[in-house]
Order: sequence, then structure tokens, then C-alpha cells
Amino acid sequence: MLEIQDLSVKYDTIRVIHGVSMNIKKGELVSLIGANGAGKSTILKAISGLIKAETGSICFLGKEITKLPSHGIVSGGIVQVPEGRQIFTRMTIEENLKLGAYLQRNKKVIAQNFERAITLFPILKERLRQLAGTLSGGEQQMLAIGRALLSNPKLLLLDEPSMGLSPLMTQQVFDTLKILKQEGITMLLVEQNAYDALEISDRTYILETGSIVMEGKSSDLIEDANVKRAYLGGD
Amino acid sequence: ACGGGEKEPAEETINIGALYNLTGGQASLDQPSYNGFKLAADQINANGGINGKLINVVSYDGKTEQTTVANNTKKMIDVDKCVVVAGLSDSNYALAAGNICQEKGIPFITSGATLPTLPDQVGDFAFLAPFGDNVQAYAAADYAFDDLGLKKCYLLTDQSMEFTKTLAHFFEERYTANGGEIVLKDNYMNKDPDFSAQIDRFIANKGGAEIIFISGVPDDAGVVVKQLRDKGVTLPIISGDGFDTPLLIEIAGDAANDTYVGTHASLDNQDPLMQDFIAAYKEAYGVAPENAFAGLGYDTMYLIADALSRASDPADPAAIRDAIAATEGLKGVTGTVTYENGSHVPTKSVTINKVEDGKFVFMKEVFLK
Amino acid sequence: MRLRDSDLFKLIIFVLLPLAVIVLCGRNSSNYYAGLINLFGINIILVASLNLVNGFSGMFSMGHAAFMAIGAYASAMLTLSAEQKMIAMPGLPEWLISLNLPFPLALLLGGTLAAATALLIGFPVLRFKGHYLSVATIGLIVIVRAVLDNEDQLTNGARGVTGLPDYASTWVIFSTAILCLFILYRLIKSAYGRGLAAMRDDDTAAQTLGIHLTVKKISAFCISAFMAGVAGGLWGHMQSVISAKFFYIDTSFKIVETSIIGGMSSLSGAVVGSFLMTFLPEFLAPLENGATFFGVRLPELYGASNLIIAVLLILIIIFRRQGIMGYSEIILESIFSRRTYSSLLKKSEYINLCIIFKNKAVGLIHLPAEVTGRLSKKFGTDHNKREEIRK
Amino acid sequence: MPTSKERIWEVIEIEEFTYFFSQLVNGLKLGSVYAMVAIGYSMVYGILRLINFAHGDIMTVGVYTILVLSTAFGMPLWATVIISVIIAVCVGLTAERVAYRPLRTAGEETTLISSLAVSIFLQNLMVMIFSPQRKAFHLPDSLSYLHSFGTVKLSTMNIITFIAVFLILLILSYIIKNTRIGMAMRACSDNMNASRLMGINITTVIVTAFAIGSGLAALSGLMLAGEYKTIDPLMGFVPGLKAFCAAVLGGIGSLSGAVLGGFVLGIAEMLFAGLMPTEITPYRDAFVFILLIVVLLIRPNGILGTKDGGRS
Amino acid sequence: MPELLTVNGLEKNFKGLKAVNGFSAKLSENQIYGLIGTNGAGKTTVINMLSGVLKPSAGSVFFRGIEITGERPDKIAKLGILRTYQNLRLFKKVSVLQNVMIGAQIDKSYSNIEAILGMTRFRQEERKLEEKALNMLELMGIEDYAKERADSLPYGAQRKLEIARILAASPKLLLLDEPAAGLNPQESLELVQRLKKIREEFELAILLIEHDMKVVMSLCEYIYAMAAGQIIAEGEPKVIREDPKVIEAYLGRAKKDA
Ligand SMILES: Nc1ncnc2c1ncn2[C@@H]1O[C@H](COP(=O)(O)OP(=O)(O)OP(=O)(O)O)[C@@H](O)[C@H]1O
Ligand SMILES: Nc1ncnc2c1ncn2[C@@H]1O[C@H](COP(=O)(O)OP(=O)(O)OP(=O)(O)O)[C@@H](O)[C@H]1O
Ligand SMILES: [Mg+2]
Ligand SMILES: [Mg+2]
Repeated sequence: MLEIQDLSVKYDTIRVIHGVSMNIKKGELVSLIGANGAGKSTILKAISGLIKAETGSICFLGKEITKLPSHGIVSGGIVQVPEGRQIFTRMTIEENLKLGAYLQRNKKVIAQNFERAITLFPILKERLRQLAGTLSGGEQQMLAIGRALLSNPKLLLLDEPSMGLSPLMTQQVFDTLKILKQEGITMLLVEQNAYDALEISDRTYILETGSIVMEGKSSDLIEDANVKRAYLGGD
Repeated sequence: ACGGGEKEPAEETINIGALYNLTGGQASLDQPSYNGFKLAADQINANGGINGKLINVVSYDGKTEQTTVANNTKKMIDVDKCVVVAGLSDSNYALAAGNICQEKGIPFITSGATLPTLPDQVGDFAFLAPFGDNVQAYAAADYAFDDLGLKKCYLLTDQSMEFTKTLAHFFEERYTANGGEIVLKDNYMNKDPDFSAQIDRFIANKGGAEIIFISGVPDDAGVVVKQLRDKGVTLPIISGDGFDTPLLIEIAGDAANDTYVGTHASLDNQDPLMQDFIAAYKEAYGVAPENAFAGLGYDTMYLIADALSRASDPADPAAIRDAIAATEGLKGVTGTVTYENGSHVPTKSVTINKVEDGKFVFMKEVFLK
Repeated sequence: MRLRDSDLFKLIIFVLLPLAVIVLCGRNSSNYYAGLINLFGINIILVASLNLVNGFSGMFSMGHAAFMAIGAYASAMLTLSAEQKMIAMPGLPEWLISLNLPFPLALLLGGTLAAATALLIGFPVLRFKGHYLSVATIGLIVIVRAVLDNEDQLTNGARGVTGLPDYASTWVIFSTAILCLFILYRLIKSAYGRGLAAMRDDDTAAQTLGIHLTVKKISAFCISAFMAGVAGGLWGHMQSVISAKFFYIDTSFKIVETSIIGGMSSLSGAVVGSFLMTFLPEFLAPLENGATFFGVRLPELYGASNLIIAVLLILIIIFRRQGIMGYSEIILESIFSRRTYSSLLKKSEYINLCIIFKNKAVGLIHLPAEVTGRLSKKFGTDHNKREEIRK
Repeated sequence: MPTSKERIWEVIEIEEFTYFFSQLVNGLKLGSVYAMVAIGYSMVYGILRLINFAHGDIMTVGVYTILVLSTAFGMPLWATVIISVIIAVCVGLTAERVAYRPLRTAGEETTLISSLAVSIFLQNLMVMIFSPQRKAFHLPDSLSYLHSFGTVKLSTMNIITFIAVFLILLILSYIIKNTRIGMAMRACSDNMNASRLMGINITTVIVTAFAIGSGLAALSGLMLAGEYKTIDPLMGFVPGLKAFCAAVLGGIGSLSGAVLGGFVLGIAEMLFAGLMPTEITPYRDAFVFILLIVVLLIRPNGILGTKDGGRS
Repeated sequence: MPELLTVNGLEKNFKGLKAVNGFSAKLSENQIYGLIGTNGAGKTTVINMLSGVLKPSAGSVFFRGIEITGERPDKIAKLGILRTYQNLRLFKKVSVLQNVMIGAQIDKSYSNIEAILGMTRFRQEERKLEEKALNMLELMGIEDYAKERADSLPYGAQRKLEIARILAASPKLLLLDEPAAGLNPQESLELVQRLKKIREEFELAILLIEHDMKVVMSLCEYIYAMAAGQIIAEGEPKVIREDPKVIEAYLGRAKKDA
């Protein structure tokens, strides 16, 4: 479904992604883990077209999207839950959610997704008219995920969705991801919570300073001694 | 012109600085004046120059910025070796340029600034080409009081300019000395879009004013007259050379009728000098002289040429200064210039025009003692 | 080693060369070239002091011209002769009319009055952020102008004041400019400047790190106003004519423009920006008045230089968003660091420079590896890590 | 039974009231012009936080277009207005493309310079094409016809302006609140990056805002010139500045705020000029700014502005 | 033992929403406290009030016996209460080193005049500040970034920088708002070690908001658990871990990891 080939990305003069190749098949949940600053967020930004690739190509559903503007990419069905939430702070929660469905014209689908988002995060329902900027950190994260759910994605990119969420809420989010997966939504998950990520994903890529150093089935990696030591916190 | 690569050999030409604000807020006054100035220079050159030497007009755009004006003055003198610098229609800028010329010992003639104290403030190298504000204000006051016989006046002043404030001051001085009464004084700021507040105040005043003196500049001339008439004020209006602008009639239309303007010249003056000037200007620039400043620029160039031809040494600024100071009875389109009793402000007559049926009509030439 | 890393080279380019030009042109202060150079010096003060507020502290004032005006009028009141004051400012109190101070003192007092004004209006106005502050400071210009234009007894109204003695020679202006730059530079490079930067980048975080915002804001605003006041005084005594309309919004905008073009968060930017904005228009002026180029006489096109400048401004800003100098201070570092001057005494610096020039001249021929190796060892390009960080 | 003296006082009181009233109307008249300029200004300003100093100059371009078309080609006013709106939009969009778009991710200060540069460019271009001379600007008689309402006189154009302000405010508010593009506009003004992630084409949004803003600039130019009756190449600067003040006074990003700000400025100016003793009326502009500062002290985010949503 | 910080009945209302509704706590010197709670429980709001960023609607705060309720943030900081931010508030346009130096200069003693004149005290002290800042960077393991601009750092490093910055400011009490967010388990572990070391070395107290139970349980000696603006449980880690209210509202299944 998504084919990344030999992708390199630069910030100003510094190259932070060095020839990364990845692929995601339809219906898969792939996770991408790596240390701080490895370049995970950068890859997601490149896929969404927020920064331009220096070299390499990104193909989605067989079509090259490397040069497309981000709104073109989003309308193709790639939706991101970005790092740092990026909610609309001066708009209400309701409006934030509606903006998630900006490209969606089918009212029924919108209503359905809306329903799902607010059942998943009931706090949002209580606060529909509150300005999003005044939400707590975790609440904002919920809003960001909820907003992405409204856009009916084909491929969902999640950049550390559990950041700032309580343990209970984290579980709920991961449960939701499982449900989404069952519904056939393809996902690329970036997580610091590597253990959980490995547990729910089919395959995993491990990124180190801008290059893929390992890839494989998550169930294999979770047993790998090196992986354990480097990313899962000892033993 | 000047700048890079001037080819003519130096001894053939006399460099004269034309210092004007050709862009920015002052451009509407300075550009016609500059055009008139150049026109005169071209005419003089076409007639063989001054004692065989051609005039080279050096000009830079002052951009309505004090620093640029000052720098250009210095540039004209230091780099282009101008022997005379002339121009500028606003006294703040003229003072800045004049001071520099004075310091460097180069004659400076302001073609349009009418601040009568300017030569006193600057020094012996500074001259006015037009009459001083006091003269035109006195003339207007006399005309209103004596000729029109109107003894009560409403005085409306543009408070944002030195020129208009001075004019109003002198008008009030003379008018009250004549025995007239100022029933209400009010003010506005240059380019205020709306005079209704002042007009309503005047209407509410009921002081029995018989005439209105407006001390303003061309920018506002038409608008204020039009708005006065729109509000039903039909009193005669009188003003100084700031109102000598076709805009007055273009904007106010019939409403401009019964407006008196004390100014430098009358375009419908049938004097061939005037008619030739108008024709030449039209030919050179495609439009009739925009306002009296065009004529002033034109006359200033002739004033300089006259002095240069008489100067004992046309390359010596001090000699030129003396020659200018000795100017006597030089006829121009804006009147006859004589510098009397060592004054550097010429005694010139003031022309009173009146708007009648959409035209400026010559009323009277006022000579002040 | 590259050419621009050579201390000696920096010394020549940033110190000796400008000094030579200033000395040459400044011999006669009323000369045209001196006039331009003087203007350049005054612009440096204005822009650098504005940068303190706009670039380093993250407020956005557009009201610099107001402080200039205050400084200019106040210093004029102190240097004009009693007779002049009787004519132009009869409303002044008796003692002030007869008071006549030396120019430096008058400048300082002019600056002080500007700073006092800044203090007065700073308390209410500096609570505003972003554009709200911009509007309020534009308002300050309008208010100051209204006072200057209408208090005829004190300011001679719209007529302005003439005959200011021309005390502002190139020497005075440039010593002041360099002093101002020096003070600002030292402030910026000390805890004070870092505190301002903190406030600029995140005021809440700055506060919770012990920075008193009000004190910081007001002090920066006052220092800046003080210098603008001094610059105004210099300007007045250079032009010898002052009038409220010379210190209006357009003047202020021009300072802001210059500041942004050079780089708001760099004092070197103030120098570079001022240089560009002072000399560029002069450089373009011949284009407009029908100059003859290679025998072709161009038509007169007044306004053309403004058009070109506008286009250049846009281009500069597009290609260097942070202004020409961005956040860097190489120029001032060279001017104010001891190292630069000590380079004059070191033989090795000359050798270095010679080698660099020779390399340039010969093209891209490399020195034999052993030579370069020896050189770099000898002249210590091999700093340890901490030193590296410090630089 | 009142004595004759008392009756005189009565009369004066009534007169004072009508005097105040007519000055108030003067203020509304001026205010509606300011509001008209401010509303277009605010369109762009609200979204991009761009102080578009060129707005006033685009207005000037519009006005000159009307003048040239009607004097040189004798076109009827409605046709000239349509063409002038089109030309103003083109100029606005060109400016956006050339001077603002490359700087979209740059800071507010940077774009400010770019807008100043565009303003300088347009002003000088206009000076070069049309000469710096002021020109008369006449509305057709039907529009400049004066209607009397008691002591107050208003031209047809005054009334149209007044109505137009509210009509346009209503329409634009509706668009911004309730349509997709309006929603996108608000999103962009809040967070450009996030907007892109929502699939919003921010270029379209910004271009739309510029188009609306520039078109309104041309219209407000007509109203301003109609009121003032003269035009010159530099005429846009002061109204542009006033519009900026109005927008800030009303609260950045709020259209109704901009309109309110415009009216407050206009009325304050007129009442000050009309009611204060003439010795202090020259302080009119100063007064307006002092008022502005005082209002901002009481409401630091403008009259109708809301606090930015950010929190620690 | 004298209390370091005493909080009594702290409350905060936002237009009718009671974000914090009676928070009381007593913190002693040299201890690490945890503050956990559901999302939106009011934890950040509590820290905002303690650090002076928000004014409490009711209640009082005493620091070493001095009342600091509603004091200005900079005064509170100077007393030694320093905080980090959940949503990172770095000084983005200056270097990492300078970020920390800004923290360090909280108790600089040279005056601006000395700075301008370049006097010895100024130079010595600048050097000390720099030294201190570098030490803090080393302590947090981000010294390699010292010259970079703060906003170009990866997220995790930015979090560490925030801690380094307040450590330089001679803190007595650290208020950390989710310092481990965005760190992977390995890095979180490292952070725990660092914080322990810091507590030893600087003898300070820490109040820590965190959702990562591993971090909380291995670091904190005493925990306050909040929900909907109120404290629902407090006590030692093992008590909290077993508290049914906490499990229901907050921990869920995660209890098993802890
Ligand atoms: N705007 C920027 N400018 C310059 N460099 C940047 C910028 N953003 C990120 N970087 C650099 O790019 C590299 C990769 O950053 P990225 O944010 O993709 O890492 P990450 O893997 O997502 O890390 P984290 O887990 O902390 O989120 C880092 O070294 C960072 O310093
Ligand atoms: N300025 C504000 N205006 C209105 N409501 C606010 C404001 N600030 C916070 N709140 C509300 O107060 C509640 C507490 O917020 P707080 O940030 O303290 O939660 P938290 O415990 O830190 O949550 P998290 O773990 O998600 O960060 C939230 O419901 C939030 O929406
Ligand atoms: Mg990341
Ligand atoms: Mg929180």
C-alpha cells in the first residue's frame, strides 16, 4: 500500500534521514521505533508532505506522492496524528473534530465517525464547546486522535499517540487501534512505548540515526536480545 | 541633469542645482515647480545660454525626506559644483537646504516657500523668489475688509503646517488691525478627509461671519469648499496661494463660485509673457501648468539667469549673490521681482482672482506698501 | 583555515578599512560624503537600539522616531543660544532659556528625557503584546508629533527649530555609535541579554526561571529610547534644522525596515542594514535623473530608485528571512574582541593570511599535507571540545 | 410659566443636543468609511497575522482604475467598479504570490517588511504613472445627491456605505462561521501546519482571503474617494494605518471587531473635533491614539478579541 | 521535621469548571513525590499554581514557612521552586548552552555596569555560569548538543534540556511535568537513574507528574493520586498501587507492569 524507497530528508543543511526504504501492506499495522532523534517523526512528516524529500520516492496505492502538496496527500487517504498534537487551540473541540472531517462530504459517515470518537473519549463530549487550547495535555492528545478518526483514513500515521495519556487511557487507545485494524485500516505507528507497540503490530522497523537497522515480524523482535536491551528497558 | 559620465567640457556650462521633492508628500507642489524650472532653463539654452555658457540643471529627488534633501544639497555643491541652488516649496525643507548653502557660501533661492523670515534665519545667501506670507495674507485681509467690505470673518486653519499657520497669523493680524473681527477660529489637519465637524461648529456658532478665510493647501482646497457649500454655507471664501489650484474648481464645481484667491499670477492674465509660458509648458509636458508653483519655478530660473548675466564673475558664488540681491524690476509670470532695501524677500504684487462660473477671473492686483 | 576565519583579515575588513574611510571622508563634516557617512553612523545607533527591543527582547516597537524627536528637541533646547531660544521657544522657563550646555551633556539629557518618556509610557504600553504594542507605539509618534506641532511656545510649532549649531561632526557621531554598539554588545552578551532572549522566546518560561518581565521590558525599552534620543540629538545637530514632520511614521518605518533587513537579532545586522539603506538609495539616484550611460541618455524617471529598493527589499527578505546577518555577530565580534587586535602583533597571523591569499591566487592548489598539518598544529586549530563550545 | 430667559436656555439645550447629534452623524459617516476599509484589511490580517500595509495602496489602485475608466472611456460607474475590483484582486493576488507566499513560514516581522515594500512599490508606480498631482474624483449625481434628515444631510453614497458595511460584515461572518472555506480560514489562522494535515489547501484559503480583501479594498476606495472627492497616489497610506488600528482596537481576527473599531475611531475623531474647544482640537489624532491605548489597557485583546488559547 | 512545602486546600476555577478542587499536601526536604491522575485531573494546574503561573482561586501555599500563594513566578523561582512544562517551553532561538545559562543566572551577582565595562567579576562569573551550565548538560547527557539551537533537538533531548535548565537554577524543589513523556523505556530508565543521582547530589525535593508507572513506582517515595480535581488517594507506592479507586480510575490493567 505504501512504498518508501531510498528516502533522504534534510533540515536546512543537515541530513537526518539517510536512504530509508520501507513498505506497508494493506491492512497491516506496522510500527516504527527508535531512540530520540532517530528521525521517526521526520519520516512521518515526509510521508504527509510537510517536509519535502531530498531524494527517493514515496508511493501510495501505486501512485507516486513524493511531490504532492500535503492536502493532496491527505485527500488520498493518508492521515496523521502528529507529534505535539497540533490541535487548533483557538477553536472549540467540536470545530476541531469537524476539521478532521474536512475532506469528508458524506454526512452519514461523518456522524458515524463522530460518534465513535466521542464514545472513545467521553471527556470530549462533555466539553464540545470548550476552546481546545485550554484542555489538559492528555485531553489534547485524545482530541488529536479523535480528530484523525473523523477523517476516515486509509492509512493512519500515528506519532506517539500514547504520549501524555494515563495508563488506563493508553490501553483504551491501543484497544481502539486494534479495532481499527480489524476494520481494515492500515496503520504506521511510531511509539516510545516500544513494548506495547511491538505487542500490537504485525511488523516493526527499527530506526537508528536516520537509517533502518532492523526490520521483522514484531513477535520475533520482541524476543530479540538486542532489541530488548536497547528499546524495551533491560533484561 | 548629471550623475555619471557627463560629457560636456566644464567651462561651457554653468551647473545650477534644482532641489525638489519629486516623490513623496511634497511632490504635488514640487514637481510642477521643477518642470517650470527646467522649461526656463531649456528656453535659455535654446537662446544661446548666458553669455555663451549653457545652463546645466542638476537635480536629485529629495523624496520628501529631510536627510535626503540635505544630502542632495551637499552633493550638488560638493560633487556637481553648482554655483546656485534653487527649489523647494516647503519652508522646513527650504530651511534645511538653505542652511547648508549658507555654510558653504552658495546662493540659495527658494522657488516656492513663502516664509518671510527665511532669509533672516538662514543668512545672506538665501533668497525668496515669491512674496512672503505676510504680503499675501495682508493683501487678502485688505481685499476682504476694504474692497469687499466684509468686517466679520471665520478663520479656518490647517494646523499641521508652518505655512498655513503663518498665513493665518498674518491674516488675523492685518484684518483685526483694519478693524475687522474674527468671530471664530477653527482648525483641521492636512488631508483630513472630513470637515463636517468644523463646519457644523461654525454653523452652530452664529457669530454673524460675513466671509471665511481658509488657510490651507491645494490638497484640501476643493474638499473643504465643497463640504462648506454642501452644508449650506454660502458666504464668500478667501484664501492664499494654497487655493490657487485647478482642483478647487474641478472638485467643488459650481460650489467653488464666490471664492477669492490671493496668489502669484493669474492664468487668464492676457500678458503675452504668461500666455507664452502656458503654451510652452503645455508643449513640454502635455498639461497646463498644474498650479502657481510651476510659474514660480519658471521665474526662479530666469531670476538666476538674470543675475548670472550681470554678475561680475559668474563662477563666484558671492558675486552671484550680490547680483541676485541687486535684481530690480525683473518681470516674470508671477509678478515683478525687486529686492529692495537689502531685503531678500522680493516686493511683489499679489493677484486676487475670483472663481466665477468655474473659472478663475482676475479681480485686482494689490500692491502693498 | 578559511579566509573569513583569519583574525587579521577580519581586523582589516571590519576595523581598519572602515576606519580609514571614516577618517578620509570625515575630515570636513559638511562635505557630501561626510554627510552620508554621518547618516550611516546615526542610523547604526537608531537601528541597533531598536534591535534591543524588537530583536533581542521580542517586543515590536514602531515608535522609535518619537524618541528621536524628543532627544532632538530636548538637546536643541540646551545648545541653542539664548537669543535663538527667545525667538523660537519663548515659552521656556527663564532658567532654561539662559541655560547653555556643552553638547555631550545636552545629548545625554536629550537621551534621558527620551528614556523618561519611555519609562512613563512603558508601564501601561509594554503590557501589550505583538501588534497591540506596535499600534500603541505608532500612537506614541502621533502624540509626540501633535505636541511638537501645537506647543508653539515651546517648540516653535510646525515651523520647527533652525540654527542648531553643527556640533555633530563625524568624530562625535562615530564615537557615539561605537560606544552605543559596544554597550549594547556587552549587554547582549551578558546575563541581561540572555534574559531578554529568554523573554523573547518564551515569556512564561522566562518568568519561572526567575526573570522579572516588567523590569526587563521596561529597562530594554528605556535603554533603547535613550539611545534613540541621543541619535535624535545628533541628527538635529547634524542637519541643524528640526521639525516634527521629520520624526514621523515614515521615519520610524524606515528604521524598522533597516532593522529587519540587517537582521533584528543581531547588532552586526544593524551595521550592515544601515550601510545598505544609507548608501543604496544614493547609489541608485543616478538612475533616475536622466544620466548618460555609454552615450545613451536615459529619461528622467523619478521614483525608479524607490521601486528598485522595494524589489530588493523583498528579494533580500525572501532569500534571507532572518535578515542579512540573521542571529550572528561576526562583525562586532571582530571589532570588540581582544583577539582581533592581538592578531596585529602575531607574526603567525600574517603567515596564515599570506598562505590563504596564495592559495586563493594559485587557485585550488593544496599545500602539501605536512605543511598544513604543521600549520594547524602550530596555530592551534585543535581546540579541545569545551573551548570549541565556548567560542 | 417659564420666563423668557429660561426659554432661551431651553432652546440652547435643544440646539446643543442637535449639535451633538449632527456631530455624531458625522462620526458615523467617517466611521463607516473606516469600517469599510478595516473589514477588508481584517480579512487578510485575521488569517495570516500579516499587517498588510499594501492594503491601502491596493485601494488606491482600485480608485485610479475607476477614474481612468470613467474619464478616458466614459464607462458607467457600475462597470468601472466591477473592473476595478477585478484589477485590485489581481494586484492583491500578484502581491501575495510574489511577496508573501515565499515568506509564509517566516515571522510576522518579516512579512511586515515585505508588505511595506509592496506598498512603496505600488505608491511609486502610481506616482510614475499618474503623476503625484491630486485629481478630482466625482461620483455620479445620483450617488452624491444630498438627502436632508432634519438638520443632518447625508449623500446617497453615505447611506450606501453605511448599509454596505453591515451587509458585508453579515455575509463575511456567515461565510467564516458556516462554510467550509470559512472553517478552513479559521483553521489556517489558528495553526497552518495542522490545517495542512487536515487536507486543507492552505494556498487556496490564503488566496481566497487575499482576493476578498483586495476586492473590498477597491470598494472601500470608491467610498473613501467618493467622500473625499479627491484622490492621489499616496491616499491609501493613512486609511490603511487607520484600518490597522481599527482591527487591533476591535480585536485581531474579529471582523465585527474591525467594524466596531472603525466606527469607534471615526466617532471619536469627529466628536473630539466637534465638541472640544478649538485650542485643543489639533490634538485630535493624538486623542484617538490615547483613546486606543486606554481601551487596550482595559481590554488588552481589543474590544471583541478573545485571549489566545495557549496555556502552560 | 520542618516542611519544605505546605499546600492547603488549593483550588482553581476556570469559568465554572473546577479544575482543582481542594489540593493539600506536605512535602519534606530531599524526598521524591509523585503526582498521578487521570487526564484532566488537574495535575498541571496544581503545578501552575505552585510555580505562580496561575493564581489560585482559593487555598494557600507555604514554602519553608513563607507564604507564596499567588506570588509572582520569578519570585517563587528565586526561592528555589522550579518547574518544567508538559508542552515544552524552551528558548527556541538560542543555543542549548545558553538555555541552561539562562537558568544558571538566577543568582548571578554582577551588575550590568560591570558587564558593560567587562570587569573581572563579570568575566569570572560568566565563566562560572558556563561551567555550571556545561555540567548540567553533562548530567543530563546532552552535552553534545550544546551549540545547537534548542528547537532543532529531538523531542527527548528537549525534555532533558528542560530539566538541565532548571537544575542550573539552584533549585530546592523541582516540579517536573511528565519528564518521561516521549522517552522510550530504556531512556525512561536512564532518566530515573539520573533523577536519583540528582536528588543525592543537590539534596532537593522533587514533585513529579508522570503517567509512566515504571518511572513513578521506582522513583517516588510518596504518591498523590488525583481525579477530577481532587486527591483520591495518597501514600507510599505500594499502597497506591493496590488502591481500588486508583486502579479503577487510572491504572486499569497497567497495574501489572508496575
Ligand atoms: N526543524 C528542525 N531543524 C533542524 N533539525 C531538526 C528539526 N527537526 C528535527 N531535527 C533533527 O532531526 C533529527 C530527527 O528528528 P525527529 O524529530 O524526526 O526524531 P524522532 O525520531 O521523532 O525523535 P523523538 O523520539 O524524540 O520524537 C534530530 O536529530 C533533530 O535534531
Ligand atoms: N485555561 C483554562 N481554561 C479552561 N479550562 C482549563 C484551563 N486550563 C485547564 N483547564 C481544564 O482544567 C482541567 C485540568 O487540567 P490539567 O492540565 O491540570 O490536567 P492534568 O491533570 O495535567 O492532565 P494531563 O495528564 O492530561 O496533562 C482540564 O479539564 C482542563 O480542560
Ligand atoms: Mg518524534
Ligand atoms: Mg498535565
